[in-house]
Amino acid sequence: MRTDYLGTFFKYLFFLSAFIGVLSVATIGYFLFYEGIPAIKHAGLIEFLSGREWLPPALYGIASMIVASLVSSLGAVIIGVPIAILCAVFLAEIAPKWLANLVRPAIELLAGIPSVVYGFFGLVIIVPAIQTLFNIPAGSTLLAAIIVLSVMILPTVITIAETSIRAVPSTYKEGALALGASQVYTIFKVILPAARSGILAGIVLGVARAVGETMAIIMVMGNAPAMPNSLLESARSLTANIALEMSYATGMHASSLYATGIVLLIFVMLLNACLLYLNRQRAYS
Amino acid sequence: MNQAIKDKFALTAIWTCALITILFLVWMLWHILSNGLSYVSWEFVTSSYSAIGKASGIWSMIVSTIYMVVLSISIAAPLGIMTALFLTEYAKPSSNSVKVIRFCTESLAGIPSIIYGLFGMTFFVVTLGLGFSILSGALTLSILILPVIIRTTEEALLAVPQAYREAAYGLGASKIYTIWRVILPSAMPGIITAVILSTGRIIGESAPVFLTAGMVTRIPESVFDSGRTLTVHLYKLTQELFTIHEWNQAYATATVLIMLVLAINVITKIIGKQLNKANY
Amino acid sequence: GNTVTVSGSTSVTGLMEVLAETYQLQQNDYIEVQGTGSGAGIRAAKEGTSMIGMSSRPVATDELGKDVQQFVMALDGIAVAVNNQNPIKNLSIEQVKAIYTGDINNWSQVGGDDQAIVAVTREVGSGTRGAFEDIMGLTRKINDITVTAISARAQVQSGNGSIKTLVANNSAAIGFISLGSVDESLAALQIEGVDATKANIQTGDYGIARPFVLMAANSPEPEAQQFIDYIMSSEGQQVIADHGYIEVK
Amino acid sequence: MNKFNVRDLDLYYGDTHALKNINMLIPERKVTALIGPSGCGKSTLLRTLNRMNDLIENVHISGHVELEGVDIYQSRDISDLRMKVGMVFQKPNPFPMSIFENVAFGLKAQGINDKQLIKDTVENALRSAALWDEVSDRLNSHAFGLSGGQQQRLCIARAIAIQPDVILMDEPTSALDPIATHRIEQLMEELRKEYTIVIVTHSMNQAKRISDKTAVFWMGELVEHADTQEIFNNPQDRRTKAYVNGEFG
Amino acid sequence: MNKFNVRDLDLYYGDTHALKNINMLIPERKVTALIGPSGCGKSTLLRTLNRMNDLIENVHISGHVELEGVDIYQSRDISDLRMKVGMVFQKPNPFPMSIFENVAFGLKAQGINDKQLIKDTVENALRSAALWDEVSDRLNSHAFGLSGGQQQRLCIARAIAIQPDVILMDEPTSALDPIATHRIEQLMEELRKEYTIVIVTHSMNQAKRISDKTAVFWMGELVEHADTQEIFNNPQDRRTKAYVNGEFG
Ligand SMILES: Nc1ncnc2c1ncn2[C@@H]1O[C@H](COP(=O)(O)OP(=O)(O)OP(=O)(O)O)[C@@H](O)[C@H]1O
Ligand SMILES: Nc1ncnc2c1ncn2[C@@H]1O[C@H](COP(=O)(O)OP(=O)(O)OP(=O)(O)O)[C@@H](O)[C@H]1O
Ligand SMILES: [Mg+2]
Ligand SMILES: [Mg+2]
Ligand SMILES: O=P([O-])([O-])[O-]
Repeated sequence: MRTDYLGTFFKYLFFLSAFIGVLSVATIGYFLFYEGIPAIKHAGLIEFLSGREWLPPALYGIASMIVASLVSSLGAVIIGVPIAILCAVFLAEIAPKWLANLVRPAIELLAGIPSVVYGFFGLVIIVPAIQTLFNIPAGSTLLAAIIVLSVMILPTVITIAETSIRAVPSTYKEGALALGASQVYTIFKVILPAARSGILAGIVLGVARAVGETMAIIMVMGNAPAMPNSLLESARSLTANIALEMSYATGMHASSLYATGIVLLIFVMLLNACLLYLNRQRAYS
Repeated sequence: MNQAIKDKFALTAIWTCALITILFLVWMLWHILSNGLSYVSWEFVTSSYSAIGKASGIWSMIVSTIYMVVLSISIAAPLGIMTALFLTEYAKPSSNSVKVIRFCTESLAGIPSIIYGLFGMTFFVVTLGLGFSILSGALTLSILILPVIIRTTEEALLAVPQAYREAAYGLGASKIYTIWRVILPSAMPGIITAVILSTGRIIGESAPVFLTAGMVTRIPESVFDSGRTLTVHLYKLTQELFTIHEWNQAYATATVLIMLVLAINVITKIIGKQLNKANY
Repeated sequence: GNTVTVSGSTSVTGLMEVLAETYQLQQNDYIEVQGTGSGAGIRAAKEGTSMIGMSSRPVATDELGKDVQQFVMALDGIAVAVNNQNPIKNLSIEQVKAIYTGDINNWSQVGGDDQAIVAVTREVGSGTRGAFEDIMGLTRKINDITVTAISARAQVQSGNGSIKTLVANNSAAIGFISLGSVDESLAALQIEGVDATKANIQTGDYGIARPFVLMAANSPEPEAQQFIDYIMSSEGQQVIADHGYIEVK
Repeated sequence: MNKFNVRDLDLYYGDTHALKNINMLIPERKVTALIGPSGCGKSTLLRTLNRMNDLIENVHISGHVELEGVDIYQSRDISDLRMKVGMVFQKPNPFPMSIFENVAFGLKAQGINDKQLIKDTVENALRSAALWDEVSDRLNSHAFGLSGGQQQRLCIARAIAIQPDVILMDEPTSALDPIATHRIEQLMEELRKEYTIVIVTHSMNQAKRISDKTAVFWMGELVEHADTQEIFNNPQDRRTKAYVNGEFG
Repeated sequence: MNKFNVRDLDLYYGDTHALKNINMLIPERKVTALIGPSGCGKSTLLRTLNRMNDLIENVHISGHVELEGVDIYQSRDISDLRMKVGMVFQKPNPFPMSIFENVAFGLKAQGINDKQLIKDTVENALRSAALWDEVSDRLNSHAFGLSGGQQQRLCIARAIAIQPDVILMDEPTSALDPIATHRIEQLMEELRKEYTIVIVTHSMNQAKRISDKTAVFWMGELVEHADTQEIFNNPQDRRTKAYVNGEFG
């Protein structure tokens, strides 16, 4: 019976540990909302979300930042995801083994490199390049952010997509090839659809990374809190807004930054919900 | 269109994308390393930083980074591993507590790191009064890496063949004995991978670190002191990139960071190999 | 030794780190300097999270409460700087103002090349920005609340260093930074024909200047008091002068 | 007539010598069963017949496999070979798509777009696989909704749809219950009229029931290959005798 | 004497009715073979005998399983039951540790620390499992270095080491080659003298060779249970007859 006490003790210990994760989410959520709600009340939800002017302490409108965050991450997805998926296909199915074994570690290395390094690269190479290429006065633009973000999400999406492509049961592949289907046909009609949920998870992770990225963005996007009219203009993301003004802000201004955080969080949660929804649809069919 | 032509077209697209990716990434690595390597010296790595401009070494940042890694891991790893044990070995997969815990860890994984910074600054630095300190930073980061540890450990635990559990229970072993003697040892390579992955995460973060641990350039004497990690240092430098000297420092710091990540990846690989060996 | 915690203005931070290091050569206490920005410095002093707060703009007494005292440790000019390649050498206050409100957006409008102007500003809450707005009259009222009049299209950088970087590397850029951090990599403009120099600030001819303010509790920890004493001593003031700022004694 | 002519075939997985000098004629429109204890190389031989082993790394093959007199390892067009030599696997492996799409897959992979043609072929294939009656009203529902036995027949229909000459089957009933097994065996009875069938089975009873010819393997060797009757009633090889008498396996 | 008395046993996996009203006496120191087509419930029944099904979610059991007259589903101490009723699995599943540690595992799990006792027990168990001669000189090397057949005997030794009364075996030779299978069968011949053995096998030949009693299952039902001779020579049930005559399976 001695062991039984021990067993019970550990069971509860493990449960308690597991509960700390729950507690953390609750605390973070509580603080975020506790600090952020006053600003939303003060400005009015609609005004806060749709207002184009960010003039603390008088006007708190984050529409331009929502747009900047959306556009920069969407752009990164549009550029980065197709490249990443094809690259994953390359590694998992096309590349000769020696080449894949050479490229894969390089990509894994890049997945681990701090985003500040990507930002630094963007600052010294991409920003000046955009400036000369498009002949505009300042290269710190939405476009620079999009490029940095798409490069940054490549390793994440490639790694996860490759893993899920490899996880597709080989029976599918064998079945298709045994019917005389070509390799490419098999990849696009059987393997990729079967790996869909994993690839989607990779994309969502990549998007989350793009939406949540802060320092790299601050370095290349110019941070002007105005509504951008084109990709060749400076803009400020939700994350940059928090990071730039956080240390200075007091009172309602600080609260408005927490409120920005709430918006950001809801953004990411919606993204996850989309993933769940898409996956559920698949499971259902 | 003929399938053969489609195939050719698709193959070309795949090769092109792979080439673009590889070239871009190689370009980036090469740019940083070629500019940074010549400036990385023993002197640079082991000397301290000084505002008067006498020295620009990064030793104090390396020490702060190590402090941050060790402390965060020693908080998060036990919690994460025990959580994973609860989820895989104790809880019924369909039970509500599992759903809640899983939902929460997944939410934690989805929270952008700047929000951790915001939270850590309000909660640990101000509300708990820990000030800008390694401790505040480590507490914040340990929540941030908790999902990584939980998920990776969970995967490692699930990968332990069910046959081991059956064999142990079949011999009358108790649950905790089985966990301790059979399951944890088999999952160890995976758990170590989890720890190393989170180390990478800790090293790579910037905003949540300087919002909680500050950015003082001296060697911290205790966990209650503020400190500047390598990544924060690189960020600071990029904000001050001015003289050639500062550019070189930035490239050199970036180079050191890349080499650190490389070392971490190599170690992970070696452990992964060990794992395969153990399961042959 | 003890630790003295100092936080606030990034403009003061550079100077403060130098002061701290020279001070530490003499005795055992460690001075911990965090460049968080003036707003944060004021708050830290008020809430007591740091022993000493730093601000790069004048601080109103009602911002601090009665338990906190302030010292002006130095004066600093704010230089309006452009790229070395920019032919413009002088601007009037009105021109600078119009550039920052966005009313003037091409260098040809002020006698320069036909090139769009890239105006660069500090973030909201920065002491440098606050002082600059006050002195230049770059404020307006919305709903009776004073807000900035600087155009939202101006690029925002979060430190003197990054503004310097941007201006030094972009021929179309204009920015304002602490005079103490100006060097040959960029050109400080004359304002209304007056050079931005220490001497002209001391005489009052160059009007864009602000104090560096230290804040501490009325009865601070002895080690903090000792450090403040050092800064205000002739030795400390000499360090300040040596680094291009204007001593107050 | 012989469909396949296997000559001096050796196959290595890395250092494992999995097939040892196999010589074997496989007759047309007959059912040939491959039997033998676990790991003796049955599946390996089967997969050499449509070059499925090409997918595995480190496989080394020497010798000849001729299909209708042409060496399949000389010809370059694997797709063509695999369309002629269909395959059904141990576990039913329908694709994760609708029933209709599963059967139409092979046609579409060939680039056939004619809707009507596809529809007719799918129907015929499902009829030949004795599945039409059970699924005709739900062709668009997901293949995973079928029972194991239905899935296996779906896989057979899928193979038939591209009109192969040969159908290879690797223990096609080992994952099925007795009733489903019975259905598949009945189906093979039908298919033998039109197709050459090569089937791997671990059940001697099944070999007895369904095959015309039986080949017995033992550790990579073909020890005996003759009419099924002969093998079970009058085995020549000592190992065959031991095996069919149930002394092992 | 009967070791187990199974009465009115029903078992559901969720909605799947996997065992249907099983009534069965399992005699002491005899080998009882459970046979039947795939999915008929053989493994499921075997695992109810040491409550291994408890590990699976959603299992619902009703009825009684008595071990020496005591209902094992009433008693609380599962560890105790499992020490009495050892189990050997389909695939050899040694722990990833040394040969010695594998066999000592069960003892240590009981909290036995006496080094000498453990050593002796390990040696005896390895001898009983006919493995001692092959491994006595490398007890400390890793168990994964053994061949499949040796690993399976190691698993038997591991089960024997805790001195059970009953050994359950679920297709213990299905992953082994004929020679290794033969060794295990010989070993069972020895073990039957001391232990009650219940073995699941998919091979009728094996059942014939090694068992005293045979139970035939069919889709969750126990259709016949009698002396092995009887079952194969004079089956009573129509389904048994069909099965042993090879009409399916
Ligand atoms: N991919 C592979 N890599 C290395 N060895 C392999 C591979 N596939 C099979 N083998 C080995 O080749 C031999 C023959 O295997 P094969 O699968 O053909 O046997 P089999 O007769 O089909 O057995 P079973 O009845 O178990 O299916 C075995 O020793 C097996 O271990
Ligand atoms: N964990 C489980 N969850 C749900 N159903 C299960 C589970 N295990 C077995 N079953 C089902 O219960 C029935 C009996 O399975 P069992 O494994 O006992 O068969 P078996 O006679 O051992 O077959 P085999 O010869 O294939 O091992 C089968 O229909 C099977 O699909
Ligand atoms: Mg096989
Ligand atoms: Mg079974
Ligand atoms: O950082 P500031 O000195 O501008 O407050």
